[in-house]
Amino acid sequence: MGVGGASGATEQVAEILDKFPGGIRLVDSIEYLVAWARANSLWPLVYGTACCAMEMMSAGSSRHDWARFGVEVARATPRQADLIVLAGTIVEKMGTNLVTLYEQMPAPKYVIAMGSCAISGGPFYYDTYSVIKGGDRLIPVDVYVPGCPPRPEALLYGIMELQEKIRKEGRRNPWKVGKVLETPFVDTHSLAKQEWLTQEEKKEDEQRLARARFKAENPDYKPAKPQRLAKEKFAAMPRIPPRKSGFTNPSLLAAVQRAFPEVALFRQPEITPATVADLGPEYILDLEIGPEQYPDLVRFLKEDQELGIDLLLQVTAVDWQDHFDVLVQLLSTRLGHKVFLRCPVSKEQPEINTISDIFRGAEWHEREVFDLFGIRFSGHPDMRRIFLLDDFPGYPLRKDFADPERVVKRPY
Amino acid sequence: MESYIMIGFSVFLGALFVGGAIICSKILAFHSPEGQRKVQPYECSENPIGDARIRFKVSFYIFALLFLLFDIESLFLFPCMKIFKSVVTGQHGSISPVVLFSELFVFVFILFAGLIYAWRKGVLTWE
Amino acid sequence: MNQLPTEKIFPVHNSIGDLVRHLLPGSAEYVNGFLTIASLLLVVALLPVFLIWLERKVAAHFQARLGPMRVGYHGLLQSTADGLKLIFKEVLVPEGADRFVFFLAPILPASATFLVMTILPFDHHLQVADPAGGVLFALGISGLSILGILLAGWSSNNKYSLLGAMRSGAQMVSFEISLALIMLLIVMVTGTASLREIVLSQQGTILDWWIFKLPFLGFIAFMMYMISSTAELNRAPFDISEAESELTGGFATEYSGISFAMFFFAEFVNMFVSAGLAATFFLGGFLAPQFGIGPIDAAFDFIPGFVWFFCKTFLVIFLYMWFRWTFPRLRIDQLMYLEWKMLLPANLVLLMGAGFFLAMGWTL
Amino acid sequence: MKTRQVGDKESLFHFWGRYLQKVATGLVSLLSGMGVTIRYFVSPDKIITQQYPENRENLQMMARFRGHLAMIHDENNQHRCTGCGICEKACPNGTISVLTAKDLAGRKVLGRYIYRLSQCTLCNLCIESCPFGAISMGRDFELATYDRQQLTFILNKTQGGK
Amino acid sequence: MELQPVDNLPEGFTRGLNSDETSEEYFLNMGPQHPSTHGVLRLVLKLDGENVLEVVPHLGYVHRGIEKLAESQTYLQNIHLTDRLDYLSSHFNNLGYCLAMEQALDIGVPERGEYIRVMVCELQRIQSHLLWWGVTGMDLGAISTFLYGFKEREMITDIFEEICGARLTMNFFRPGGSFADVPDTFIPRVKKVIERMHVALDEYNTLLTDNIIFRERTRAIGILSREKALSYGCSGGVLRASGVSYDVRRNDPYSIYDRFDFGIPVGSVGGCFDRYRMKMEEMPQSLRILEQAVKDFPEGPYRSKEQSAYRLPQGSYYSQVETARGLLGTYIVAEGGAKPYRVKFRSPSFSNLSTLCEMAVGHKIADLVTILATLDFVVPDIDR
Repeated sequence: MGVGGASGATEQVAEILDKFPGGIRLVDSIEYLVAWARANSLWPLVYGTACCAMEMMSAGSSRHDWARFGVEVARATPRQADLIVLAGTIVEKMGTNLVTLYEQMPAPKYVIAMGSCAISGGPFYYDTYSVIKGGDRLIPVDVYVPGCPPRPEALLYGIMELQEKIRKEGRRNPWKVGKVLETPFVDTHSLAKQEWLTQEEKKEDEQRLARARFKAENPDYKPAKPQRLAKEKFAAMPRIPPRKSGFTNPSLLAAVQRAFPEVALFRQPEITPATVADLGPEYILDLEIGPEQYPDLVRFLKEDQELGIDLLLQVTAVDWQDHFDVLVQLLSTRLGHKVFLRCPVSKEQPEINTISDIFRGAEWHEREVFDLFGIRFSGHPDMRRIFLLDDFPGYPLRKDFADPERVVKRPY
Repeated sequence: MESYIMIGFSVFLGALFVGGAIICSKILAFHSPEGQRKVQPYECSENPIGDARIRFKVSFYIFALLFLLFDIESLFLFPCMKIFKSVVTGQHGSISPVVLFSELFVFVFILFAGLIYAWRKGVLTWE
Repeated sequence: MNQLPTEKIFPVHNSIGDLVRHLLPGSAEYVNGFLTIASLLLVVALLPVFLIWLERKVAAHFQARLGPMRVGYHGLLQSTADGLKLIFKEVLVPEGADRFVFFLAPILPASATFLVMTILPFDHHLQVADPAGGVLFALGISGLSILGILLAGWSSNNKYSLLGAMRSGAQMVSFEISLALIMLLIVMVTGTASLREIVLSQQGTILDWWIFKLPFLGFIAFMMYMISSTAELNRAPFDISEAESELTGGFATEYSGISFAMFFFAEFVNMFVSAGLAATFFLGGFLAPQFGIGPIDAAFDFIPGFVWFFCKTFLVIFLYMWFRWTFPRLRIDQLMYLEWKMLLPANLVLLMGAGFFLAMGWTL
Repeated sequence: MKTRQVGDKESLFHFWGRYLQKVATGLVSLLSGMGVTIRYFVSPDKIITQQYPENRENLQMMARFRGHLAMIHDENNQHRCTGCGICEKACPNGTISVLTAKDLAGRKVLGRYIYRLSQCTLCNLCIESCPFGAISMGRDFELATYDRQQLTFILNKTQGGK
Repeated sequence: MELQPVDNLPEGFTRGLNSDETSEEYFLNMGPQHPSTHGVLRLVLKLDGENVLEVVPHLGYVHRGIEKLAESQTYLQNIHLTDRLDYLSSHFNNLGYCLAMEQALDIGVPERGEYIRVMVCELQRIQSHLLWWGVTGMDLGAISTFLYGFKEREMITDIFEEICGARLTMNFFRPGGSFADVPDTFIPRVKKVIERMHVALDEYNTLLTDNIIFRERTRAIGILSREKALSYGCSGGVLRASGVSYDVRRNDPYSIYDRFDFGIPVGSVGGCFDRYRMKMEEMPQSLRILEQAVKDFPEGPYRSKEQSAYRLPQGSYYSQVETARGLLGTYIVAEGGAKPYRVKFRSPSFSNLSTLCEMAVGHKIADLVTILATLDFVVPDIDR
C-alpha cells in the first residue's frame, strides 16, 4: 500500500521548457490535452463483489450506456484499466486482493467507491466480523457515490465528477494519489451522541437562565402537541395455512420410531404420534438423537424407500450457550415432506461424525459449520475453513464470540 | 526489385513511427513508485502458483506439423496455378489444359487423401 | 479508363507526384515515392483511430444504444483520447518477464502492418509497390502478427498469456491454410499474383467481380475467405486467444500503456488490410461498380477509384463487425473442427471445381 | 466430446448426409441470428438510450424513488420532528443520530438530526416508523463527492443545527 | 525447460502435480477477480494444457456475516438484510423471511397482497433470468446478448422502482403484505412487459438458443446425473435439468401459487444445454402466471394489520420459496424478544455450486466457463 507521489519525465521536460518564452503556454496546453484525454478515456476494471455490480452493469446497458462517456471498454485485467469502481462489499479476505489489483494498475489510476458498503461498510458496519468498513481504508478513493445501490445515473454522475477532477489536475496541480484512511473503527453513532451531550452540558447554565426568563415572560405558554400522522389502518387477516403433502408428522414419527426407538422430539419430551398431531400440519418434525446414532438415522432416512427422503436441505448448527445442536434438514422431492433432526454436541469437545458420505452436499455445509461454529466433523474428507481466512481468531457464530479489533458493537 | 526498395523504405518509416510512439511514451508516461505486488504477474489478483513457463500440450505441435504439411503443399501448387490461366487460354501451346488439370487433380487428390487419412486416424480431433 | 504509361522506377503515380515531376524533373520518382509512403503512413496512423471509433459506434447500434457521444461530434474524438491516454500511461513489466521480447512483441505486428499496406491497390496508381508475387507477400506477412502474439504470450511470464498465445498459434496456423488456398484459387482464375492485375482482371460489369463469377463458387470462396480471415484476425467469434471471459486479457494480459496500444493498433490495421484484400480479390478493388446502364455507370466511373476501394473495404469491415456482435465464441476444438474437417476439404473441392471449369474452357 | 469418424458404424453416405445437414442448418441459424442484430442496427427507433446529463431538464425520478433521507420543511422552514428517536431505533445501521436539546419552555426538541448517507441503505424503515411524517425520501441522486465526510448531513434547518 | 515443483501444494488439493517427465500439469488461479466467476469466487484449477483435471473452489471473498448480523437486529430490520443475499432475487428473499414470520405470528395476507406478491415475484424471476441470459451469452463470447437481456430487464426494474422506490434491494414485503400498495400504473406496465417479453423471447431464441455455435458449445458439457444432483442438494433449474421435477411452487405451494396454472419444465440429460433450457422455458411459464394474475387482480387492502414490534414466540420456523436460482430456505430460531436467536438461510447457489468439482473435470477451460454460467449462482448468496 501507500503509493506515494507520482513522478514522470513530464516534470523535467516542463522545467526546461518553462525557461523559454511561451514555454509555459506550451506545457500548459500539453497538460490540458493529456488531462482531456485521461478524463475522456476511463477504462474500468471488471470488478464487482455484490449488489452494486448489478447497477454498474446497468450503467453499461443500453438504457444508460456509459459508452457515451467512453467507459465501455471494460478490461478484465488491471494492466489496461484506469478506473476501479468498488462495487460492493469488501471483506477482509478480498482486501489483500483488492490492494493487489490496485497496485497492478498502471498509473495514473482512479478509484470510485460505489455504494454504502464500499464507502463505509454500509449495512455491515455494526456487528460484522469480516467486512472492511470502507474501501478507502485500503486504497485511496477519488469519488464517493452514495446509494445502496446507487442508480446508474448516480454512477454516471460520479464518473462525471471524476472527469471534472481529472481535468483540473495537471503538472501544476499534479496527479495526486489520494491518502489511505487510517482511522480506527469508531462507532460514529455513539461518538456523535457523546459530542453533542458534552456540548449541551456546556450550554446548560446559560440556557437555564434563558429558560427562566422565558418562563417569566410567558407564564402561560403551552407548547403545541405534535400532530401524529394518520396512518392507514388494516384489518387483521386470518392466515390460511398452506397445503402440505407427503407423510404426516404422526406417520413419519411412527416410521422413525420403529427403527430408532431412542429418538426424541425436540422440546417435546412426551412424544407419541398422537400428540404430534396436535402440533399442527405446519410443524416440521424436529427429531433429536444422540451422536452415536446420528449418522445411522440420516442414512436410514435416506435409504428408506418408503419415506422417499432424497434431498439434503442443509446442515447447520445452533449455539445454545451450554451446548451446540447440529441440525440436519431433509426433504423429499418426490412426496414433499420435510424432516429436521438435531444432534447435541458438547462445547468442550465439539466433534461429531460426518454425513458427507451419505449426502455429498453435506461436505460444504459441514465445512461452513466448522468455520463458523468450530464443530469438527470426524471422517470429513476436507475439514478446512470455508469462508474465513485460516488465521481468523475464533468462531464467529458462537454466542460468546468477541473480537474488539474487527467488530464495532451496535450502540443500541 | 524496385518495389521491394519501396517496401523496405516503408518498413523503415513504420518502425520509425512505432518506435517514435514508444519513445514518446517512455519519456512522457507516469512512473509510479514500486509497490509490493505491482510487478507480480497478474493471476486474477492472487499470488501465482508455480512457474508460468510450463510445458505445453503436444496437440499444438501436431497441428503445427499438419500446417507445415498442408501449407507447403499448397504453395507447391502456386506455380502451377500461376500458369493455369495462360494454359487454358492457349498461351502455352505445348501443354493441354486437360492434362494440366489432371496432374493438378492427382496432386490435390493425394493431398485430400492425406487429409482423410489424418481424419480417420483421429489426428484432427482436438482433445 | 485512362491508363498512364508504366513507370520506369517506381510503379507509383498520383497527382502530387505529377506536380513534383513537373517541378523537379529527375528526382521526381523518388520524391513521388516518398510522398506516397508518407501519405500512406498518415492513413495507417489515422485508420485505427477511425476504425476503433467505428467499431464502437457500430457495436452500439447493434445493441440498441448510442456508443461514444460526448467527445467531439458523436464521440468522433473518443479513440483519439484513448490513444493519447495510452501514450501517457505507465508501462508495467511483470516480474520474471523476458524484457527484450516483452517489448519487441507488440512492435512486430504493428510495424508489419505497414508492410501489407504497401501492396494494397488503393487506386489505379495509388499503390506503393506492386510486386509480382503480391499475393504470396500478403500471405507471408500476415504470419508476422502470429509471431508477435506468440512472443507476447511467452515473454509475459503469465499463464493466461501463455494459454492465449498457444491458442492463437494453433488457430492462426490452421486458418492460414484455407486462406492460402483461397488466394491460390484467385491466382488460378486470374493467372496473376499481382494485386493490381487481380483487380484489373475484374473489369467490366459488376458481374465480372469474382464474387459473382464462377457460378456460385465465387460466392462460396468469398464466404470462406471471410471465415478464415476473421479467424486469422483473432476477431469474434474466433477470439479465443483473448477470450475475456476465459483468459481475462488473453495474450495481452500483462500489457499496459503504449505496448498494449500497439496490439490494438495492429489489430485494427490488420482488419483493414484483410478487408482490403477481400475487396481486391472479390469485389473489384478500386473499380467502380458498373451495371451496364449508361448514365449510372458514367456517374460511378467519375467517382475516384480510392473512394470505391474504401467503400468496398468498409463494407467488408462492416461484415466483420456484424459477425463479432452477433455470434458466441467457438471453443478451440470446434475451431479446429471447422478448419480441418470443414473448410479445408471444402477448399480443396472448390479449387478442383474451379480448375475443372477452367480446363473445360467454360465461361466462368 | 466424442466425434464420430468415417466408417464408424454408419455408412459413408449417412455420414455425409448428416455432415451437410449440419452445415446447412448451422448456416441458417447463423444467418437468422445476424438478422436479429441487423434489425436493431437499421432501426434507430429501437435505441433506448437515455442521455443522462443532457436530459437533466426532464429527467423525472419515480415518485417513490429512494435517493436519500430528507426532512420535510414547510414554507417557514419548520419541520415536524419531535426528536422522539423512533427512526434512530428503526434504522438498522446507525445511520441516523437524533440529538435532542431542550427549548426555552424546557421541552425536549430536536437539536440536530444527523444523517449519514455514507452508511444509509435507503431501506425506508425510518420513514415507515416515523409517527409524525417528519421525514421522507428525497429524489436527488447526484450526490457523489470527493470527500466521505461530506456525506454526513444535518437535516433540520431550524433548531440546534448550524 | 525444466519443471519446477510446486513447493506449497495449493489449499484443498490432495495430490500434487504429476512429477514425471512428460507431465504438462500446472495450477492456475481463476478468480477472485475474473469476469466469468460472476463476482468474487476463486477457483484453483489443476490443468493439463487446456483440460481441467481438478477444481477447488474457494469461497468467502464476500462473506459478510449476515447471519451473525441478523442476530443483533430486529425482525423487521432483518428483512432488508435478506435483500443483500441474492440481490437478483431480493423479493423472493424478503418473501421467504416474511413467510417464516407469518407462520410464527399467525399473520394472514389479504387477497390483493397475495396477488402483488406473486406478480412481483414472477417479474423478479423473469428479471433475474434475463440478466442470467445476458451474462451467459457474454461468457460464451456473444456480447450483444448481454445488452439485449438488459433492455427488457430495465422495463421490469422500472416497475420495481415505481412500486417500492428501489431497483435492486427492494425491502418491499412485510409480514402480512407489503409496505405499500402498487400504483395504478402497475397493471398496464405489467401488460406491456408481457407483450414485449413474448417478442423478446423469440429474438433471444433466434440469437442464442438456436445458434449452432451455442448449441455446440453447450452440447454434452457438464452432465449432472439425477442421483448426483439430489445428493448434492441442488435445487431450481439445476435439479430440474437433471430430471427431478421439483419446484417449491408446485410441490410445497406457498402464497397462492396453487391457484395458477403453469408448467414446470424438466430436463433429461442434465447438461449445460438442459440447464439453459430450463431457464428459458421458465420465463414463458412466469409470463403465464402473470397473465392469469393480471386478469383477476383484485381490489381491496394490500396488507393486514401492522404490528408495532414483531416478537416471535419461542420456537423455530422454517419457510421455503422458489427463487430464480432454486430453493431458498429461511430458518429462524426465536427465543422470544425482538431479535432472533439464530437465522439461517439455505441458499440455493451454495448447494448448486458444490457440484462444480464434479462437473468440470475432464472439460476445457472454455467449458468450465459455460458450466459456471449455466449454474447461475450469485456469490453473495453463497457466502452470505
